Amino acid sequence: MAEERFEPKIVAFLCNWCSYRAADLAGTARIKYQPNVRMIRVMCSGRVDPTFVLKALALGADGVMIAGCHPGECHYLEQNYKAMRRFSMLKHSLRALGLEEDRVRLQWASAAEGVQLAEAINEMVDQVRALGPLNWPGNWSEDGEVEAAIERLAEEHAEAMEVPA
Amino acid sequence: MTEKVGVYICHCGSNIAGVVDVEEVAKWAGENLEGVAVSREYKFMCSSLGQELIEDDIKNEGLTRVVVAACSPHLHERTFRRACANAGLNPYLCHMASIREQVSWVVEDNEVATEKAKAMIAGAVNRVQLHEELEPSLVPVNPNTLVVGGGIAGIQASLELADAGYPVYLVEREPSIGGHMAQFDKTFPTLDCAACILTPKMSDVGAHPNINLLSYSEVEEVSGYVGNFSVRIKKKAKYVDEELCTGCGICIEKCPKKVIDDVFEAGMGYRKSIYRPFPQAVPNIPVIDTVSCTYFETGKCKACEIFCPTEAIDFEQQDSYLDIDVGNIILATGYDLFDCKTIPQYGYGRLANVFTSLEFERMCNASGPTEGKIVLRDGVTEPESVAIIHCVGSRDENYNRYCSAICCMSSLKFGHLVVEKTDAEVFSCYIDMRTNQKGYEEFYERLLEEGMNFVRGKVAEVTDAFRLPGEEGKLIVQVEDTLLGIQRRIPVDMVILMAALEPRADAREVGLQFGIACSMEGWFTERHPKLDPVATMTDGIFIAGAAQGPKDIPAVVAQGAAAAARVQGMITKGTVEIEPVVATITEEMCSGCRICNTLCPFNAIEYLEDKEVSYINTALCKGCGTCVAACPAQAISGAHYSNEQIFAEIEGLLYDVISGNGAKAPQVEQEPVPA
Amino acid sequence: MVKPSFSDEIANLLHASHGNPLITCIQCGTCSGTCPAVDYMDHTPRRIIGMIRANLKDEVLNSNTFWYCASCYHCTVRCPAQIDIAETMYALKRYSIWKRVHQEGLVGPTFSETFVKTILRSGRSFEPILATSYLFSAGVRELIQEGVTATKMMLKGRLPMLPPRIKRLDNFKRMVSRVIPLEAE
Amino acid sequence: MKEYAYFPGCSLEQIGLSYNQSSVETTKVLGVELKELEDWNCCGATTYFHVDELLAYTLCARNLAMAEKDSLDLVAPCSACYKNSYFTNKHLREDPDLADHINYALEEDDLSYSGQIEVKHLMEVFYCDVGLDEIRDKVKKPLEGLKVAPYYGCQILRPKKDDEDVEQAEFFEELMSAIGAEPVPYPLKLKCCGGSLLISNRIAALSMVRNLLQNAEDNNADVIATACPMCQVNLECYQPQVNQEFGTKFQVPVVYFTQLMGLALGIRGKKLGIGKEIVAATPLEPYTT
Repeated sequence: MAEERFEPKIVAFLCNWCSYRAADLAGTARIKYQPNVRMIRVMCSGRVDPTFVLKALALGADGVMIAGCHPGECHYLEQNYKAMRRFSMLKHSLRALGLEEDRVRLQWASAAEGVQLAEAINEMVDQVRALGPLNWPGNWSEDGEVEAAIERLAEEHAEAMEVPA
Repeated sequence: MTEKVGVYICHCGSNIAGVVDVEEVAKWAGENLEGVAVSREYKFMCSSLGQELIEDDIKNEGLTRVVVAACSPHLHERTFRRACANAGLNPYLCHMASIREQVSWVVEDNEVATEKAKAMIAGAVNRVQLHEELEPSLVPVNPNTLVVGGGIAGIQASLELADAGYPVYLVEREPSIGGHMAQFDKTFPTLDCAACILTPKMSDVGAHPNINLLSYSEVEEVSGYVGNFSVRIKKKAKYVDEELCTGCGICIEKCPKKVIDDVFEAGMGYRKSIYRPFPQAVPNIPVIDTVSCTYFETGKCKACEIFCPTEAIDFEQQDSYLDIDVGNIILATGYDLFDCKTIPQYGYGRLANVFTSLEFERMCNASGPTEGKIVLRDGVTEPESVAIIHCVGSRDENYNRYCSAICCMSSLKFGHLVVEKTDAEVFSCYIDMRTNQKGYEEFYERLLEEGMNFVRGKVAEVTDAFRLPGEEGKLIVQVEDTLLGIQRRIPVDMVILMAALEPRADAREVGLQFGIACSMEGWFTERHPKLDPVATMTDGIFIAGAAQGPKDIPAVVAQGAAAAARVQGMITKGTVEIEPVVATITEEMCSGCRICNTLCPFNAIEYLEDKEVSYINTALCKGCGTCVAACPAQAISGAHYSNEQIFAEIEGLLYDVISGNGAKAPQVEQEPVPA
Repeated sequence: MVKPSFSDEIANLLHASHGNPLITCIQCGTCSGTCPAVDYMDHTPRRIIGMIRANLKDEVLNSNTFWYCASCYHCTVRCPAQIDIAETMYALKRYSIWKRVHQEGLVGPTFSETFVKTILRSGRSFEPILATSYLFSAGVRELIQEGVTATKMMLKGRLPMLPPRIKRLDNFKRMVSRVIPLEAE
Repeated sequence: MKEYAYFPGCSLEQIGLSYNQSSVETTKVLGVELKELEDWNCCGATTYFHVDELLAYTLCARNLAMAEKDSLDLVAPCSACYKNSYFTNKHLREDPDLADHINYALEEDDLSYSGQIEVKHLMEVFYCDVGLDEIRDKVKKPLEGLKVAPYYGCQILRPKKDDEDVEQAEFFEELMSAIGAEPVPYPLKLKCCGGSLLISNRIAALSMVRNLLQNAEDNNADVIATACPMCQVNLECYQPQVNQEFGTKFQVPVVYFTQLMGLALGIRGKKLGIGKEIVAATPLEPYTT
C-alpha cells in the first residue's frame, strides 16, 4: 500500500471585499483546488494581527495564508499596504524562529480572481506539503515555550509595527 | 460555555448534499461540538420553511446562537440575520459557514469535503458563542446633496434630485458645465446634435431654484460621514461680478488678446483672455484667464472693464470659500483623453494631418474652429481619403489594458460624417468591432452600406516615408489586414486617432479626499460591479459616469439618474443605519501612544488631548480593523471581529489537529524537544 | 502526463522572454503590420502564432516565416499583448534545427549551423568561411555579385585572409562542452 | 579618465576595421580609455540564438566575466554584440539557475560572473558618460553644412530596456548637432536594414537596404551615419548589388558616427579609416584636410 500522503492544514485569512469574494467566485465557477485550506473572513487584510498567524501555527496549522485586495485597490484605501508591511516583519520573525518562508504567504486576489486564488492555494499547499508537517505544538516543549515566544514576538511587533508619520 | 447553539446545514438541493454527507455532518455536530443544542439539515435553508425552522427553534428550544452552514454569507447572511431578528434574537448572534462556495463546489472527494465542512462548522460554532449583541446606530440624513462634476452625468443627477424637490450644490471646475458632451457635434447612433439635446438640460440646471451652481469651483476639503458631510468649496476668482454681469459678451468682443484654446477647442481654435468656453455656456458669465490677460501681465489694457456696461469686471476679486453641509455626495468627475503623443509611431504632433478624436469632434462641430468643415491642418484642403485608427492607447498592455468602450461607435459616427460632408474614402482599422447596444449594430450596417472600408488589424504605424507609387505626399497607414493575412500600406490624407479614455489625472487624490478607492487603472471603484454599480464602499458617496469606467452617453445618463435615485432613497428615509462593525478604544487601557491615529484612512481616530487617550468616532469608522491589529496595548477592540472571536474560530477550524482525532490529521513522529 | 501542446513546447523554449505567452495574443496584427520582411514570408507572424495555437505543427515548421525574421525586435516592442514575438521566432528556429524539419531550399538552417561550428572551432566568426554555406544554394548571378562585393572589400583591406582565433581556445572548447556535447572533429 | 572594457566584436576586426580605428581614436581625444578585453570571443551574433540559447548566453557570459575581473563596465560598438551582452547580463542577474549553470561552464576557463558590471553601447558612452557639452567643447572643426542621416538600426534600441523611446529616439541627432553637422529628418531611421537576412533571404535584405537608401536620398542626406558594423556593411557594400537588382543608381556614402566625430575633433581622416569605403565618402572631403 502506498504511503499516505501528508495533507497539510493551512489557515487562510481572507479580506471581506476582494479575496473572500474571489473564493466565492472560485466556488461559483466550480474551480477545484486542494481542500487543505480553511478560511476565515476578516474585514480587511489590515486586520490580520501577526498573533493570529502565530496562534494558528501554534495550534497545529502547517501554514498560513493572508489574502487581500491588490495594492491600490483596497476597499479601505490603503490598509493592505499595512498588511504588506506587517507581513514582511512577520516573515522576519518567523525566520528567527527557524520557520521556513513558504509556510506563510501573502496573496493578492481581487474579487474577479477566483482562478488566481485557487492557483495560489494549490501552489502553497504543494509547497507546504513538500516542507512536511510543522508540528509546532509537538516540537516545542509543553511548558508554554511556544506561548512565551509568541508573546515575545507579539510585543516586538507591536513596537516595530507602525512608525507614526 | 452556557450558550445554546443551533446548527443548520443546508443541502442547497444537491449543490451541497451531492458532495458533503450532510446527515453525517449534522449528526456529528450535534454529538461532538460543545454548546450545540440543536443540529439539523434541511433541503433549502434560505426558503421560508427553512427560516421558520430556525425561528421555531429559537422560540421553542431557547437557542441563544445560530450557525448556518450553507452558501457564502455574501448571499444570505442578511436572510438568516433577519430570521433570527424575527424570533427575537439579536441578528449579530448568527454566523454562517460557507460550505458551498468553499467546500462542495471546490472539493472533488466527497469524504474530504465532508471533513472540511466539519472543520468549518466547528470554527463557526466556536466563534459564534463569543458573539455579542450589536445594534446599528441611527443618524439623520441632511437633505442637501453635493454633485461634483458638471458633465452630462452630473447634470442628470442634479436635475433628478432638484426636480424631486431636494437642494443640490453642483460644483464644476471649468467656467461652464457641459463637460465633454458639449464639445461633440453628433451623438451615435441616432446622430442627434449633441448641443441640441444637452443645452436645454444645461439651462434647466442654470435656472433651477433647487440647484446652486458653483462653476469655476473646486472641492477643497471634505469631512464628516454619511448623512452629515461638511464640505469646503473654493470658488476661483472669475474677476467678473456674477451679480452684476448680464452675460452680454461685450467684454469678450473687446478683449484684444487671443490665445489658443487647449481645453474646449482641443487646441484647434482660439479664445480671448476673458472668455466663456462656448456660446451656450451655463452660467454665461465669462472669466478672466490671468495667465494670458494683458492687464495681469503688464498692468495695462482693462479693455473689458472700460466697455462693460454694468461695471461687472473686478480685477481685485479673490478666491473665496464656501462651507456647506450635505447628506450625500455624487462624484461625476468624468475622464481624460489619452495623450496620443505617447505612441510616437502614430505620428501625432509630428505629422500635421494626424488628428485626435477630440480634435475631429471639434472640426465637425458647426460652431467649432472650422465651422464644421472637414479639412486638413492647413484649414482649407478637403481630404480625399481618411483613415480612422481604433484602440489608440486602449487594449494595449503598454498603455491601457481596458477597452475604452465608445471608440468603435465614435469611429462609425466619424465615418458617417466624413461620407456626408466630403467625397473622401474612409478606412476604419479596427481590432474588433464592438457595437453591442440598442441600435448600434444597425448603425454599423449603415456604414457598411455607405461604403466605409473596414480593415481588421491594429495599425502598426503611420508614416510619411513614401515608397510605392501613389504614396508621395500622403500619410501611409501600415497595417496587417488580418482577414487577408497581408500587410497593407494605405495612403491617406488624414488620420484620426481614436484616443483611449483615461481616469482623470487627479482621480487618486480626489478618491482619497472623498475616502473612496480607485481601481488599479484609476477608475473609481463601485461597491459591487454588478449589483451596486453607483454606490461606493464609503456610505453616502456615490459615483456616476465615466469616472467609474469608460462608457457612452446613455450609460452615463442612466448612472447619473441611478445615483440620484440612491440619494433620494437616503433622504426620504431620513435616517441611516450605521453598521455596528466598528472599532472602539477602552480608555483605561489606552496608553496614548497614538500609533493608531495615523493608521486610519478615514480619520476616525482622534487624540483627546485632555484625557491623553485616543478616541474612535464610530460614525466615521468603517470597521477595517487595522487599528485593532496594531494597538500595542490591545486597547482597541473590533466589534464582531474581536481577537477572541477570531482565535476561537482558528481553534475550531483546527479541531482535528488539536485533538488528534481528525481523519486526515498528519501522523508525525514526536521529535525530541529542543534544549 | 498529458503531452504538451505545440504551443506549450514553443513557450517552454523561450527562456529569454519571460514575457507573456502566446495564449494572450489577440490576433490584432500589429506584429505583421510592423514586420519589414513580411512580404517575403509565406505566413505573417500573427498567423504563425494563430497556427501554433491551433497545433498546426507541420505547417508551422514548414513555413519560412521564422527563418525570414530579421531579429529587428520591432514587433516585440509594439505588441499590445507584450508577447516577445522575435524571441518566439528564435524558439521556432531552434525547434526546427533540433527536429531537423524545415522547408526545403532555405539557407538559414545550414547557415546557422555553419556559423556555430565556426565559432566553436575558433572562438570568433570569420566571414569567408560563412559564405561557403551560402555557395551551395545561391544562384550563379548572386554568386558573381557576392564575389564582386567580396573582392572590393578585400582590396580595401576589409576582409582578412586568415581566420582569427582566440588564445585560450582549449579552455573555451571545454567550456562549451559543459553546455552542449561537442561533436568529435 | 573613464575606463571601460572594450569588446570590439568580430566584425570590427575585419569588415568594420575603420569603426574600430575611429572608436579608439575619438575616445582617446575625449579622455576615455578603452581597454580591449584580452581574449574576447564572439558574442554569438543573431545566428547563435537560433541554435542554442544556453550556449549563446555562455559565450556572452565569458566576455562579461573577463570584464568583471577587471571591474570595468563592458562597452560594445556593435549593436548586436551590445544587445546580446546586455540581455545576457540581465538574464544572469535575474535568474540564479541560469547563472549557476553558466558559471559551471565558465569554470573551465577559470572565470565566473556575478552580475557586477554594466553593459553599454559605445554611443551611450559618448552621449551619457562623456556628454554633449564636453563633446561640444572639444570640437575643433565643426562639420558645418554636412547633412547627415542618422541611422539607428535595430538592436541599439530594441528590445526595449527601460523607459527609453524606441520609436522616435533623438540622441543620435543630438550627437550629430553637437559636432556641428546637420541631422536631416530620416523617417526610416529605426527601420531594420535586413543585415541578418543577407544570407538567408538576400532579396528581402536588399529591398530593405533600398528603402533606407531611398529615404535618405529623398531627405537630401550627404551621408548616412551608423552605429553598427553590420548596418554599415549592409547599407554601403551592398549598394552596387541593390543598384543592379532594382535598377537604381544609389551612391550614398555610409560612415560610422565615430568617423564623423573624429573629423570634428580634428583627427586626420586616415587615422579614422576614411578611405576604406566602397562608396567614396566625397562629401567628407572638405572636412578631412
